[in-house]
Amino acid sequence: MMIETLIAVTLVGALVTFVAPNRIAGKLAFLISLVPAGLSLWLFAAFDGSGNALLDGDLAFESQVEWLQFGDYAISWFVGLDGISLPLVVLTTILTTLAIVSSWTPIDERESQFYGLLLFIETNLIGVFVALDFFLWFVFWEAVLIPMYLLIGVWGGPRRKYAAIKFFVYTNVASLVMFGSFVALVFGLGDEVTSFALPEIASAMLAGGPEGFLGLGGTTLASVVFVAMFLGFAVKVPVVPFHTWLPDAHVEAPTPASVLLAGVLLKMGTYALLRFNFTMFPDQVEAYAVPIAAIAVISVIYGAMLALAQTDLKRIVAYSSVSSMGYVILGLIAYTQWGVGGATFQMVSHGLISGLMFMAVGVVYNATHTRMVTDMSGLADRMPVAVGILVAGAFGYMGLPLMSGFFGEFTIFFGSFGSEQLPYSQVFTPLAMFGIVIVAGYLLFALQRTVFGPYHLETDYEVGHAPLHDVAPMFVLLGLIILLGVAPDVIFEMITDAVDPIIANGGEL
Amino acid sequence: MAGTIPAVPLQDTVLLPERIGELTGLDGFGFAGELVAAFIAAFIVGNLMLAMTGVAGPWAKRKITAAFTDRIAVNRLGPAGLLIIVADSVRLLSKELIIPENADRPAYDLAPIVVAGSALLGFAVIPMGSGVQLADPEVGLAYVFAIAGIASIGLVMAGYSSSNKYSMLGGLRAVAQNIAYEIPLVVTGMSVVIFAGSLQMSTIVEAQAQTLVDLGVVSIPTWYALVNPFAFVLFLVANFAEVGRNPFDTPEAPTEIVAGYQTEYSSVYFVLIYLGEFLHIFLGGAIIATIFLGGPAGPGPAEIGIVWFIVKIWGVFLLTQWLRSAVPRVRIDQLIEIGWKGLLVLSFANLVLTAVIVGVLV
Amino acid sequence: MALLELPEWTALAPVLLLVGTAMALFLIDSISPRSTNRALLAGTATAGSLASLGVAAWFIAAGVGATGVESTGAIELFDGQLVVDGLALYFTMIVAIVTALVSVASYDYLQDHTYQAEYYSLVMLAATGMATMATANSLVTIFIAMELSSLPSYALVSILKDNRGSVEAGLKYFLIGALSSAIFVYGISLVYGATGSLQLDAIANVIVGGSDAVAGGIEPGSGHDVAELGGLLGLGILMLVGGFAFKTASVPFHFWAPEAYEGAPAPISAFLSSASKAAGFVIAFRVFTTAFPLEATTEVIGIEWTWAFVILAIVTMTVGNFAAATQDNVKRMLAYSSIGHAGYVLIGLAGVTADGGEVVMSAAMMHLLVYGFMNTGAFLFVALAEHWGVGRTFEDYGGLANRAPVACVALGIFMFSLAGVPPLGGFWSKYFLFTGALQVGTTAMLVVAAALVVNSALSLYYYSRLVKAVWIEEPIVERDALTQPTALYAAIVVAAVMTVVLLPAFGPVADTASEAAAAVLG
Amino acid sequence: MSVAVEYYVLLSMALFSIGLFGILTRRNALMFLMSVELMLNAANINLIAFAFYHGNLTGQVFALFTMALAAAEVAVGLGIILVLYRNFRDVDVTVPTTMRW
Amino acid sequence: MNDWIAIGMLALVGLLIPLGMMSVSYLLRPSVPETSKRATYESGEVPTGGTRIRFNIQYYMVALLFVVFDIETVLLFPWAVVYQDALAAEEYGLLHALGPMLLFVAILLVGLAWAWRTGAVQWARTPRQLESGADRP
Repeated sequence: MMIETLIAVTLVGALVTFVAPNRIAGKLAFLISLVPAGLSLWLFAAFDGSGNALLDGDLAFESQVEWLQFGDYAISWFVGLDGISLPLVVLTTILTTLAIVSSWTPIDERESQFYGLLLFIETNLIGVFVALDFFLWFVFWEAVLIPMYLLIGVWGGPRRKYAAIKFFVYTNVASLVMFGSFVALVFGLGDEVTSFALPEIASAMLAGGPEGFLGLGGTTLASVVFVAMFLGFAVKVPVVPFHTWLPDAHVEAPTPASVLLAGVLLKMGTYALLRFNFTMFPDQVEAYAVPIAAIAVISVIYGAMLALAQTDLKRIVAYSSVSSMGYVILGLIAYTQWGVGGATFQMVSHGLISGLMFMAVGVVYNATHTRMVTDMSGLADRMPVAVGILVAGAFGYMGLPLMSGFFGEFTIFFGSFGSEQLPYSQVFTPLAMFGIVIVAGYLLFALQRTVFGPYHLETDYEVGHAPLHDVAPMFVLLGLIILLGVAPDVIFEMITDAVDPIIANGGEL
Repeated sequence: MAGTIPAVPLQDTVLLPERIGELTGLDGFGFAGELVAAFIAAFIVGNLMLAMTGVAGPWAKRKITAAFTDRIAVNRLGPAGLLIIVADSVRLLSKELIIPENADRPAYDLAPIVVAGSALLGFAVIPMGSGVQLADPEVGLAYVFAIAGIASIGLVMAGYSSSNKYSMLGGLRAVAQNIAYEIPLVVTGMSVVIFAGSLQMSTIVEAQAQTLVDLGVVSIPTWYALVNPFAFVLFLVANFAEVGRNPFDTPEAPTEIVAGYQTEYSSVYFVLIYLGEFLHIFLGGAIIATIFLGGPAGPGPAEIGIVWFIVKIWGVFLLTQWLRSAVPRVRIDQLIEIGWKGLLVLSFANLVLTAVIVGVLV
Repeated sequence: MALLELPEWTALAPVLLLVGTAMALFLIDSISPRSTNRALLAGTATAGSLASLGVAAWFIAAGVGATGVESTGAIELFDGQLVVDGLALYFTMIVAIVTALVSVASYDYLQDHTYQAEYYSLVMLAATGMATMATANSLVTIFIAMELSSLPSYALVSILKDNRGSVEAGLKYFLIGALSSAIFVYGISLVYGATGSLQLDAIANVIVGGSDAVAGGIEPGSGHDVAELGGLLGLGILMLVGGFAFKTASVPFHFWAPEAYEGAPAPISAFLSSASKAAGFVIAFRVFTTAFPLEATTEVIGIEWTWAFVILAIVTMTVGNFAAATQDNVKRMLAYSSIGHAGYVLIGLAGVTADGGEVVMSAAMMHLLVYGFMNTGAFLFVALAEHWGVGRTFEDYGGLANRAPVACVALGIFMFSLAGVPPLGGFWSKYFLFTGALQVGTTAMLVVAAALVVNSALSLYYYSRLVKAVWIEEPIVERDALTQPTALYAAIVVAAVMTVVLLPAFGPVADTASEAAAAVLG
Repeated sequence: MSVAVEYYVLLSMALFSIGLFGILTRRNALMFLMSVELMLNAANINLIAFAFYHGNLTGQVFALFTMALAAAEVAVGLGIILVLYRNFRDVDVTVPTTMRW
Repeated sequence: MNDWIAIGMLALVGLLIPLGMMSVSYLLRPSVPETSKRATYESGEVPTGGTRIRFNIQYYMVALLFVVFDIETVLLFPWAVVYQDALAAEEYGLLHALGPMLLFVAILLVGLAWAWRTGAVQWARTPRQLESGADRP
């Protein structure tokens, strides 16, 4: 019942916050969000599962309740945690709490609605990571969109309406494609599958795959569904060329929304890729390895190049996310223990680092009211603490050792370079590694322009230290980044434990 | 729903057209013969009724009114002034027809025909005794009510087409009055149907032939006027309103709207409307006689049924003339409210009571 | 079971309660004419519809009309003119729900209006007609019930006598309604001519007999054989489809819908677009499944009648959605969207096959229930906006969320549910329609399913536009704090909560709908 | 002597078509109403003819109901036309265009 | 012999008699056209205005009421015809034969009562009613 409690607390909290007075909404939401954060940490401590949730693993905190029966298929409330989902749940709860704190300064209208929506997003994000029934999962998956749409649309920047609609339409169309193809797959599996529980579907897929549906043969159907689902998730991740919604959404979104968007929402895509495409379709993964790897590498390079061309700090961070997610895809398609495990680790790590970056940019923006690299320089003089953290985050991005980014990227490259599953892996990996150089280039370039040098900023007020409640969340994040960088085994052990069964089905252990 | 409605047994009475067919040998000529026989029969019945109205209109009405006011009235032409009928008809037919400007011509010309023709048509199903009955369809009573309703269309046509405000008001009043009293009339008629169990006129008449009380000297028949006097009175009142006679003659109330819908009619058109009204009174009388007064039944041999029938019709006619002289006219608002609030409720009460009584007793 | 000891006619209790309420309202109005005791009037109407809802739900729970071991089986009344079974009770429930919501909401909407008692009694009479449509089992009762629901609706649409829009809407609704009912009756007369019967089961028997004759090559001897009159029957069926299309606001008789919904008082728009539509569908379901068994009818008339619905479904949903996407007026957008939804539900009939189709039909039934909440709620929000007097277009609705966040959350729920976004009730029913269509598996149904997906995606555009307006856009005029009419708010919130609650509670709904659909198809 | 049922159907179809034609061409609301009545009565002719043909009374009884409902429809329709006239000073159905068609 | 042939013939007679009288009159009557003769009669005054006068709304009200009531009575006729047979039949009791009709009439009467109370059948209002009520047609 722990997972249900977690979800219920956030949901009720969201409702309470929504109707609370604006004045106290921020503090109230913070207090409420402490409960799931603490609970998830407790879950982390008490985790006793092993193996992969979809592949006969031993689930932690599992619960399954009959929901409804439609035609031949049963749908149930089915939740549980394994080594892949638990770190992401913890990431979600902590990041939400920090995001709430970091919105105290910038959000100054319709507060109760804002914090209510934040908590509601948390509810659904947790749901996405714990759900083990396809329908339940899809419900949470889609429910994330609506509050995010409103967060961008109501509290965003000047072009917020365009950004919100674009975000909504892109991701929703992608969901429809994915959803339709998956349902077709389940029908194609024939009479053996009598529910939408993911473990049942996964085992049916691995046992023999679909029989065929709507005139498509079994293998063809599997391929079509694999591609369709990959495309559906690719938009969410996002990979080039489906990334165009991301910079708009990030730039226009208010800082806390960006934190959640980059920190957790993008992980939904890679998490789903791992859960569905890479768990259920080992044959197709093999067949489509080269194009997927190519897309990954292109995302890395192209994302980095785009970032290089930007002058807006937030846009730079946004494009660098595209680049980072390319690494994750590369790690997944390598299909080795190091590759997939590293990719999963990188999801958490990137969640923390990009969250940190967005917060830092937000703090700078709060003080300067501009994000243009060209508008400012020498900020280190005026707000040393905030800028220091910004620099630290940037180094995390670049993969500095002893920070979590290093371990994530290193394991991904290690896994992919040695992959025998992936043809031309020795070509793809160095190409992707070249991306790191570019990242270092644009980050250092931007920092040099803004942070160092003589102070220059045209304002009619004095820029001073950032308030404590703006800086404190960044310290927490920085601490976590360093913790994971120093002791990656805190989560990497449970990740590999959950990843191994996947690799055993098709890759090389 | 299907099949549970019992079929009404067909009567074996011989209808007038058939009898004529037999007498003249026309029944040997197939369909054409039937047509001719029917036409002859219809002609006879039509002219019989016309003759009656001819007598009633110019002569009897004046005589009766005069008697009520202690005068003598027409007495110069013929015995008791009876030839006034001929004189009047010649006079009216040879008058100039003045058609008001702006009149809606087709409607203006049609109205008198509709008024006169529809009243005549109602007599088709009335069993007048002595074998004088044109037709005896199973839906006789419904047919009569339906035909009687057509006249009001004629009245409103006349009122509307004359392009005269009085006429317009008269026509409207006629319609308002007709529709106000139509429902009580029909609902009261329905209480008779409950007794008789049929809409066929001959069956209704037959059903009234049984003996209600045998007093030794005379046996009182089950005329529905005696069985259900309440319904009889209701029907009489509603009927007066239907035919637009006192105290319900508001459509042509001369003190208010000149002559109502017939203000602008002259010459033969006026004659037709006038005739139509009288025919209508007689049709009402005929209906009352048939469904409440035993139709052509009466003492003596069945062959003189038609005499009794005509006597009964004239009885009703006399009643109307008596009311004309004795009762003041009601106002239009009183008229409508009496109809909707009084008679309608009473007629429904009558219907329910009749149904309950029949249900309990039978 | 105690229930079984009640006399059979008590199975009609939900309908009788509705008609009783209407009569009670008439009596109240007769006792004190022109009463503006809104609490009493709205209370009576709400209590009546809730009682009806309660009894219907109780009957379903107790198994009245169901086909289980413990249950009574379909209860036929008056020689099969009426039948109380799962389908009937299910749809009675939908009608009662919508009626209750509308009655509650009207409490505030009718402030300062004349004709309050008439309004409520007309609503109840129309609801009676709709509930009777659900139980009708003969073309006679179907037609009468249809008229009983239509006639008060005409009056209700134009009840704002001094409002030109309302009158115009009433006129157009009436004109097309009269036309379609004439066509419907003519269709009935042709079906009667071909089969000699008006009771649905009897029609089916005749048609099956006729198809046996065709199949066996038997020379039709009596001259009454339906096989000879296939053309007549086919034409009749086509005309019946016309009648249903009117009632359900489907193409080609959909023209009235945008006009009537836009001009009518918003609660009435809600009532018509939800309850009336559901009632139209229940007779379509019943007539086509009971009276025209697919296989036999195809033998006789030479073409499967499902084709008519395949075409109608695709055209209706496409027309509705494309037209909705181009609207500037919120109410009109909702009106067109309701046409689009009629198209979705039509899939339920298009998917009937010779040996089944209950899956897709039950999905259509579920959609109607969810639709009863979400669409009613959406129109009630419009009623709220009219109550505030904020105008009619999307721009006018701009920034309402600043002033009325709760109502706007509810609106968001309705819109996303209508669009079929997953967390909400509307998603389930649309999904079930989709999978149901896929499971039928014919090419035609694949096209229908594809059309469903495309149209859903399109519909998201214009639904989210309204959400965008109230939440994101700036208000075009500064407005003061908005009033919060209790009853309207209550109705909207209840509808919103139900739209969400249906998500976890979909199990019993799905069971009831599947059982009812299986019963009429089996 | 009886007339074959086909002729009744032909008659009713003709009547129906006349009604339909009237609806499509007339702009006067009252004319529209009359045309609808024609169509309904066409159906009644059918019903009664077929009742005779099939030898059961169902059709006839239904025709009664149809008449009743047609009357009720007219009653409501006239009411609407009346308020229409009050608001628009006309009974032409193409005059009211407050809303787009 | 079909009843309706005779009735049709009577209709023919009913048409021929007026037409005959009209033609006789046509032959007999003089024609002296004069403009003022054709003026409509308004008690000797010069006619003013047209005849499309607006008359009392109550005419509409009772007409609408009539349409409904009259047709409902038509529905009662079949019942009245079979009532005695239904009473006599084994399977229907008094309640079954009488009950539906009572219910039907009761509903009609509720309608009538409503029309009565709301003034649909009230031709004119007393001054007191005019004072108290809004203009309810």
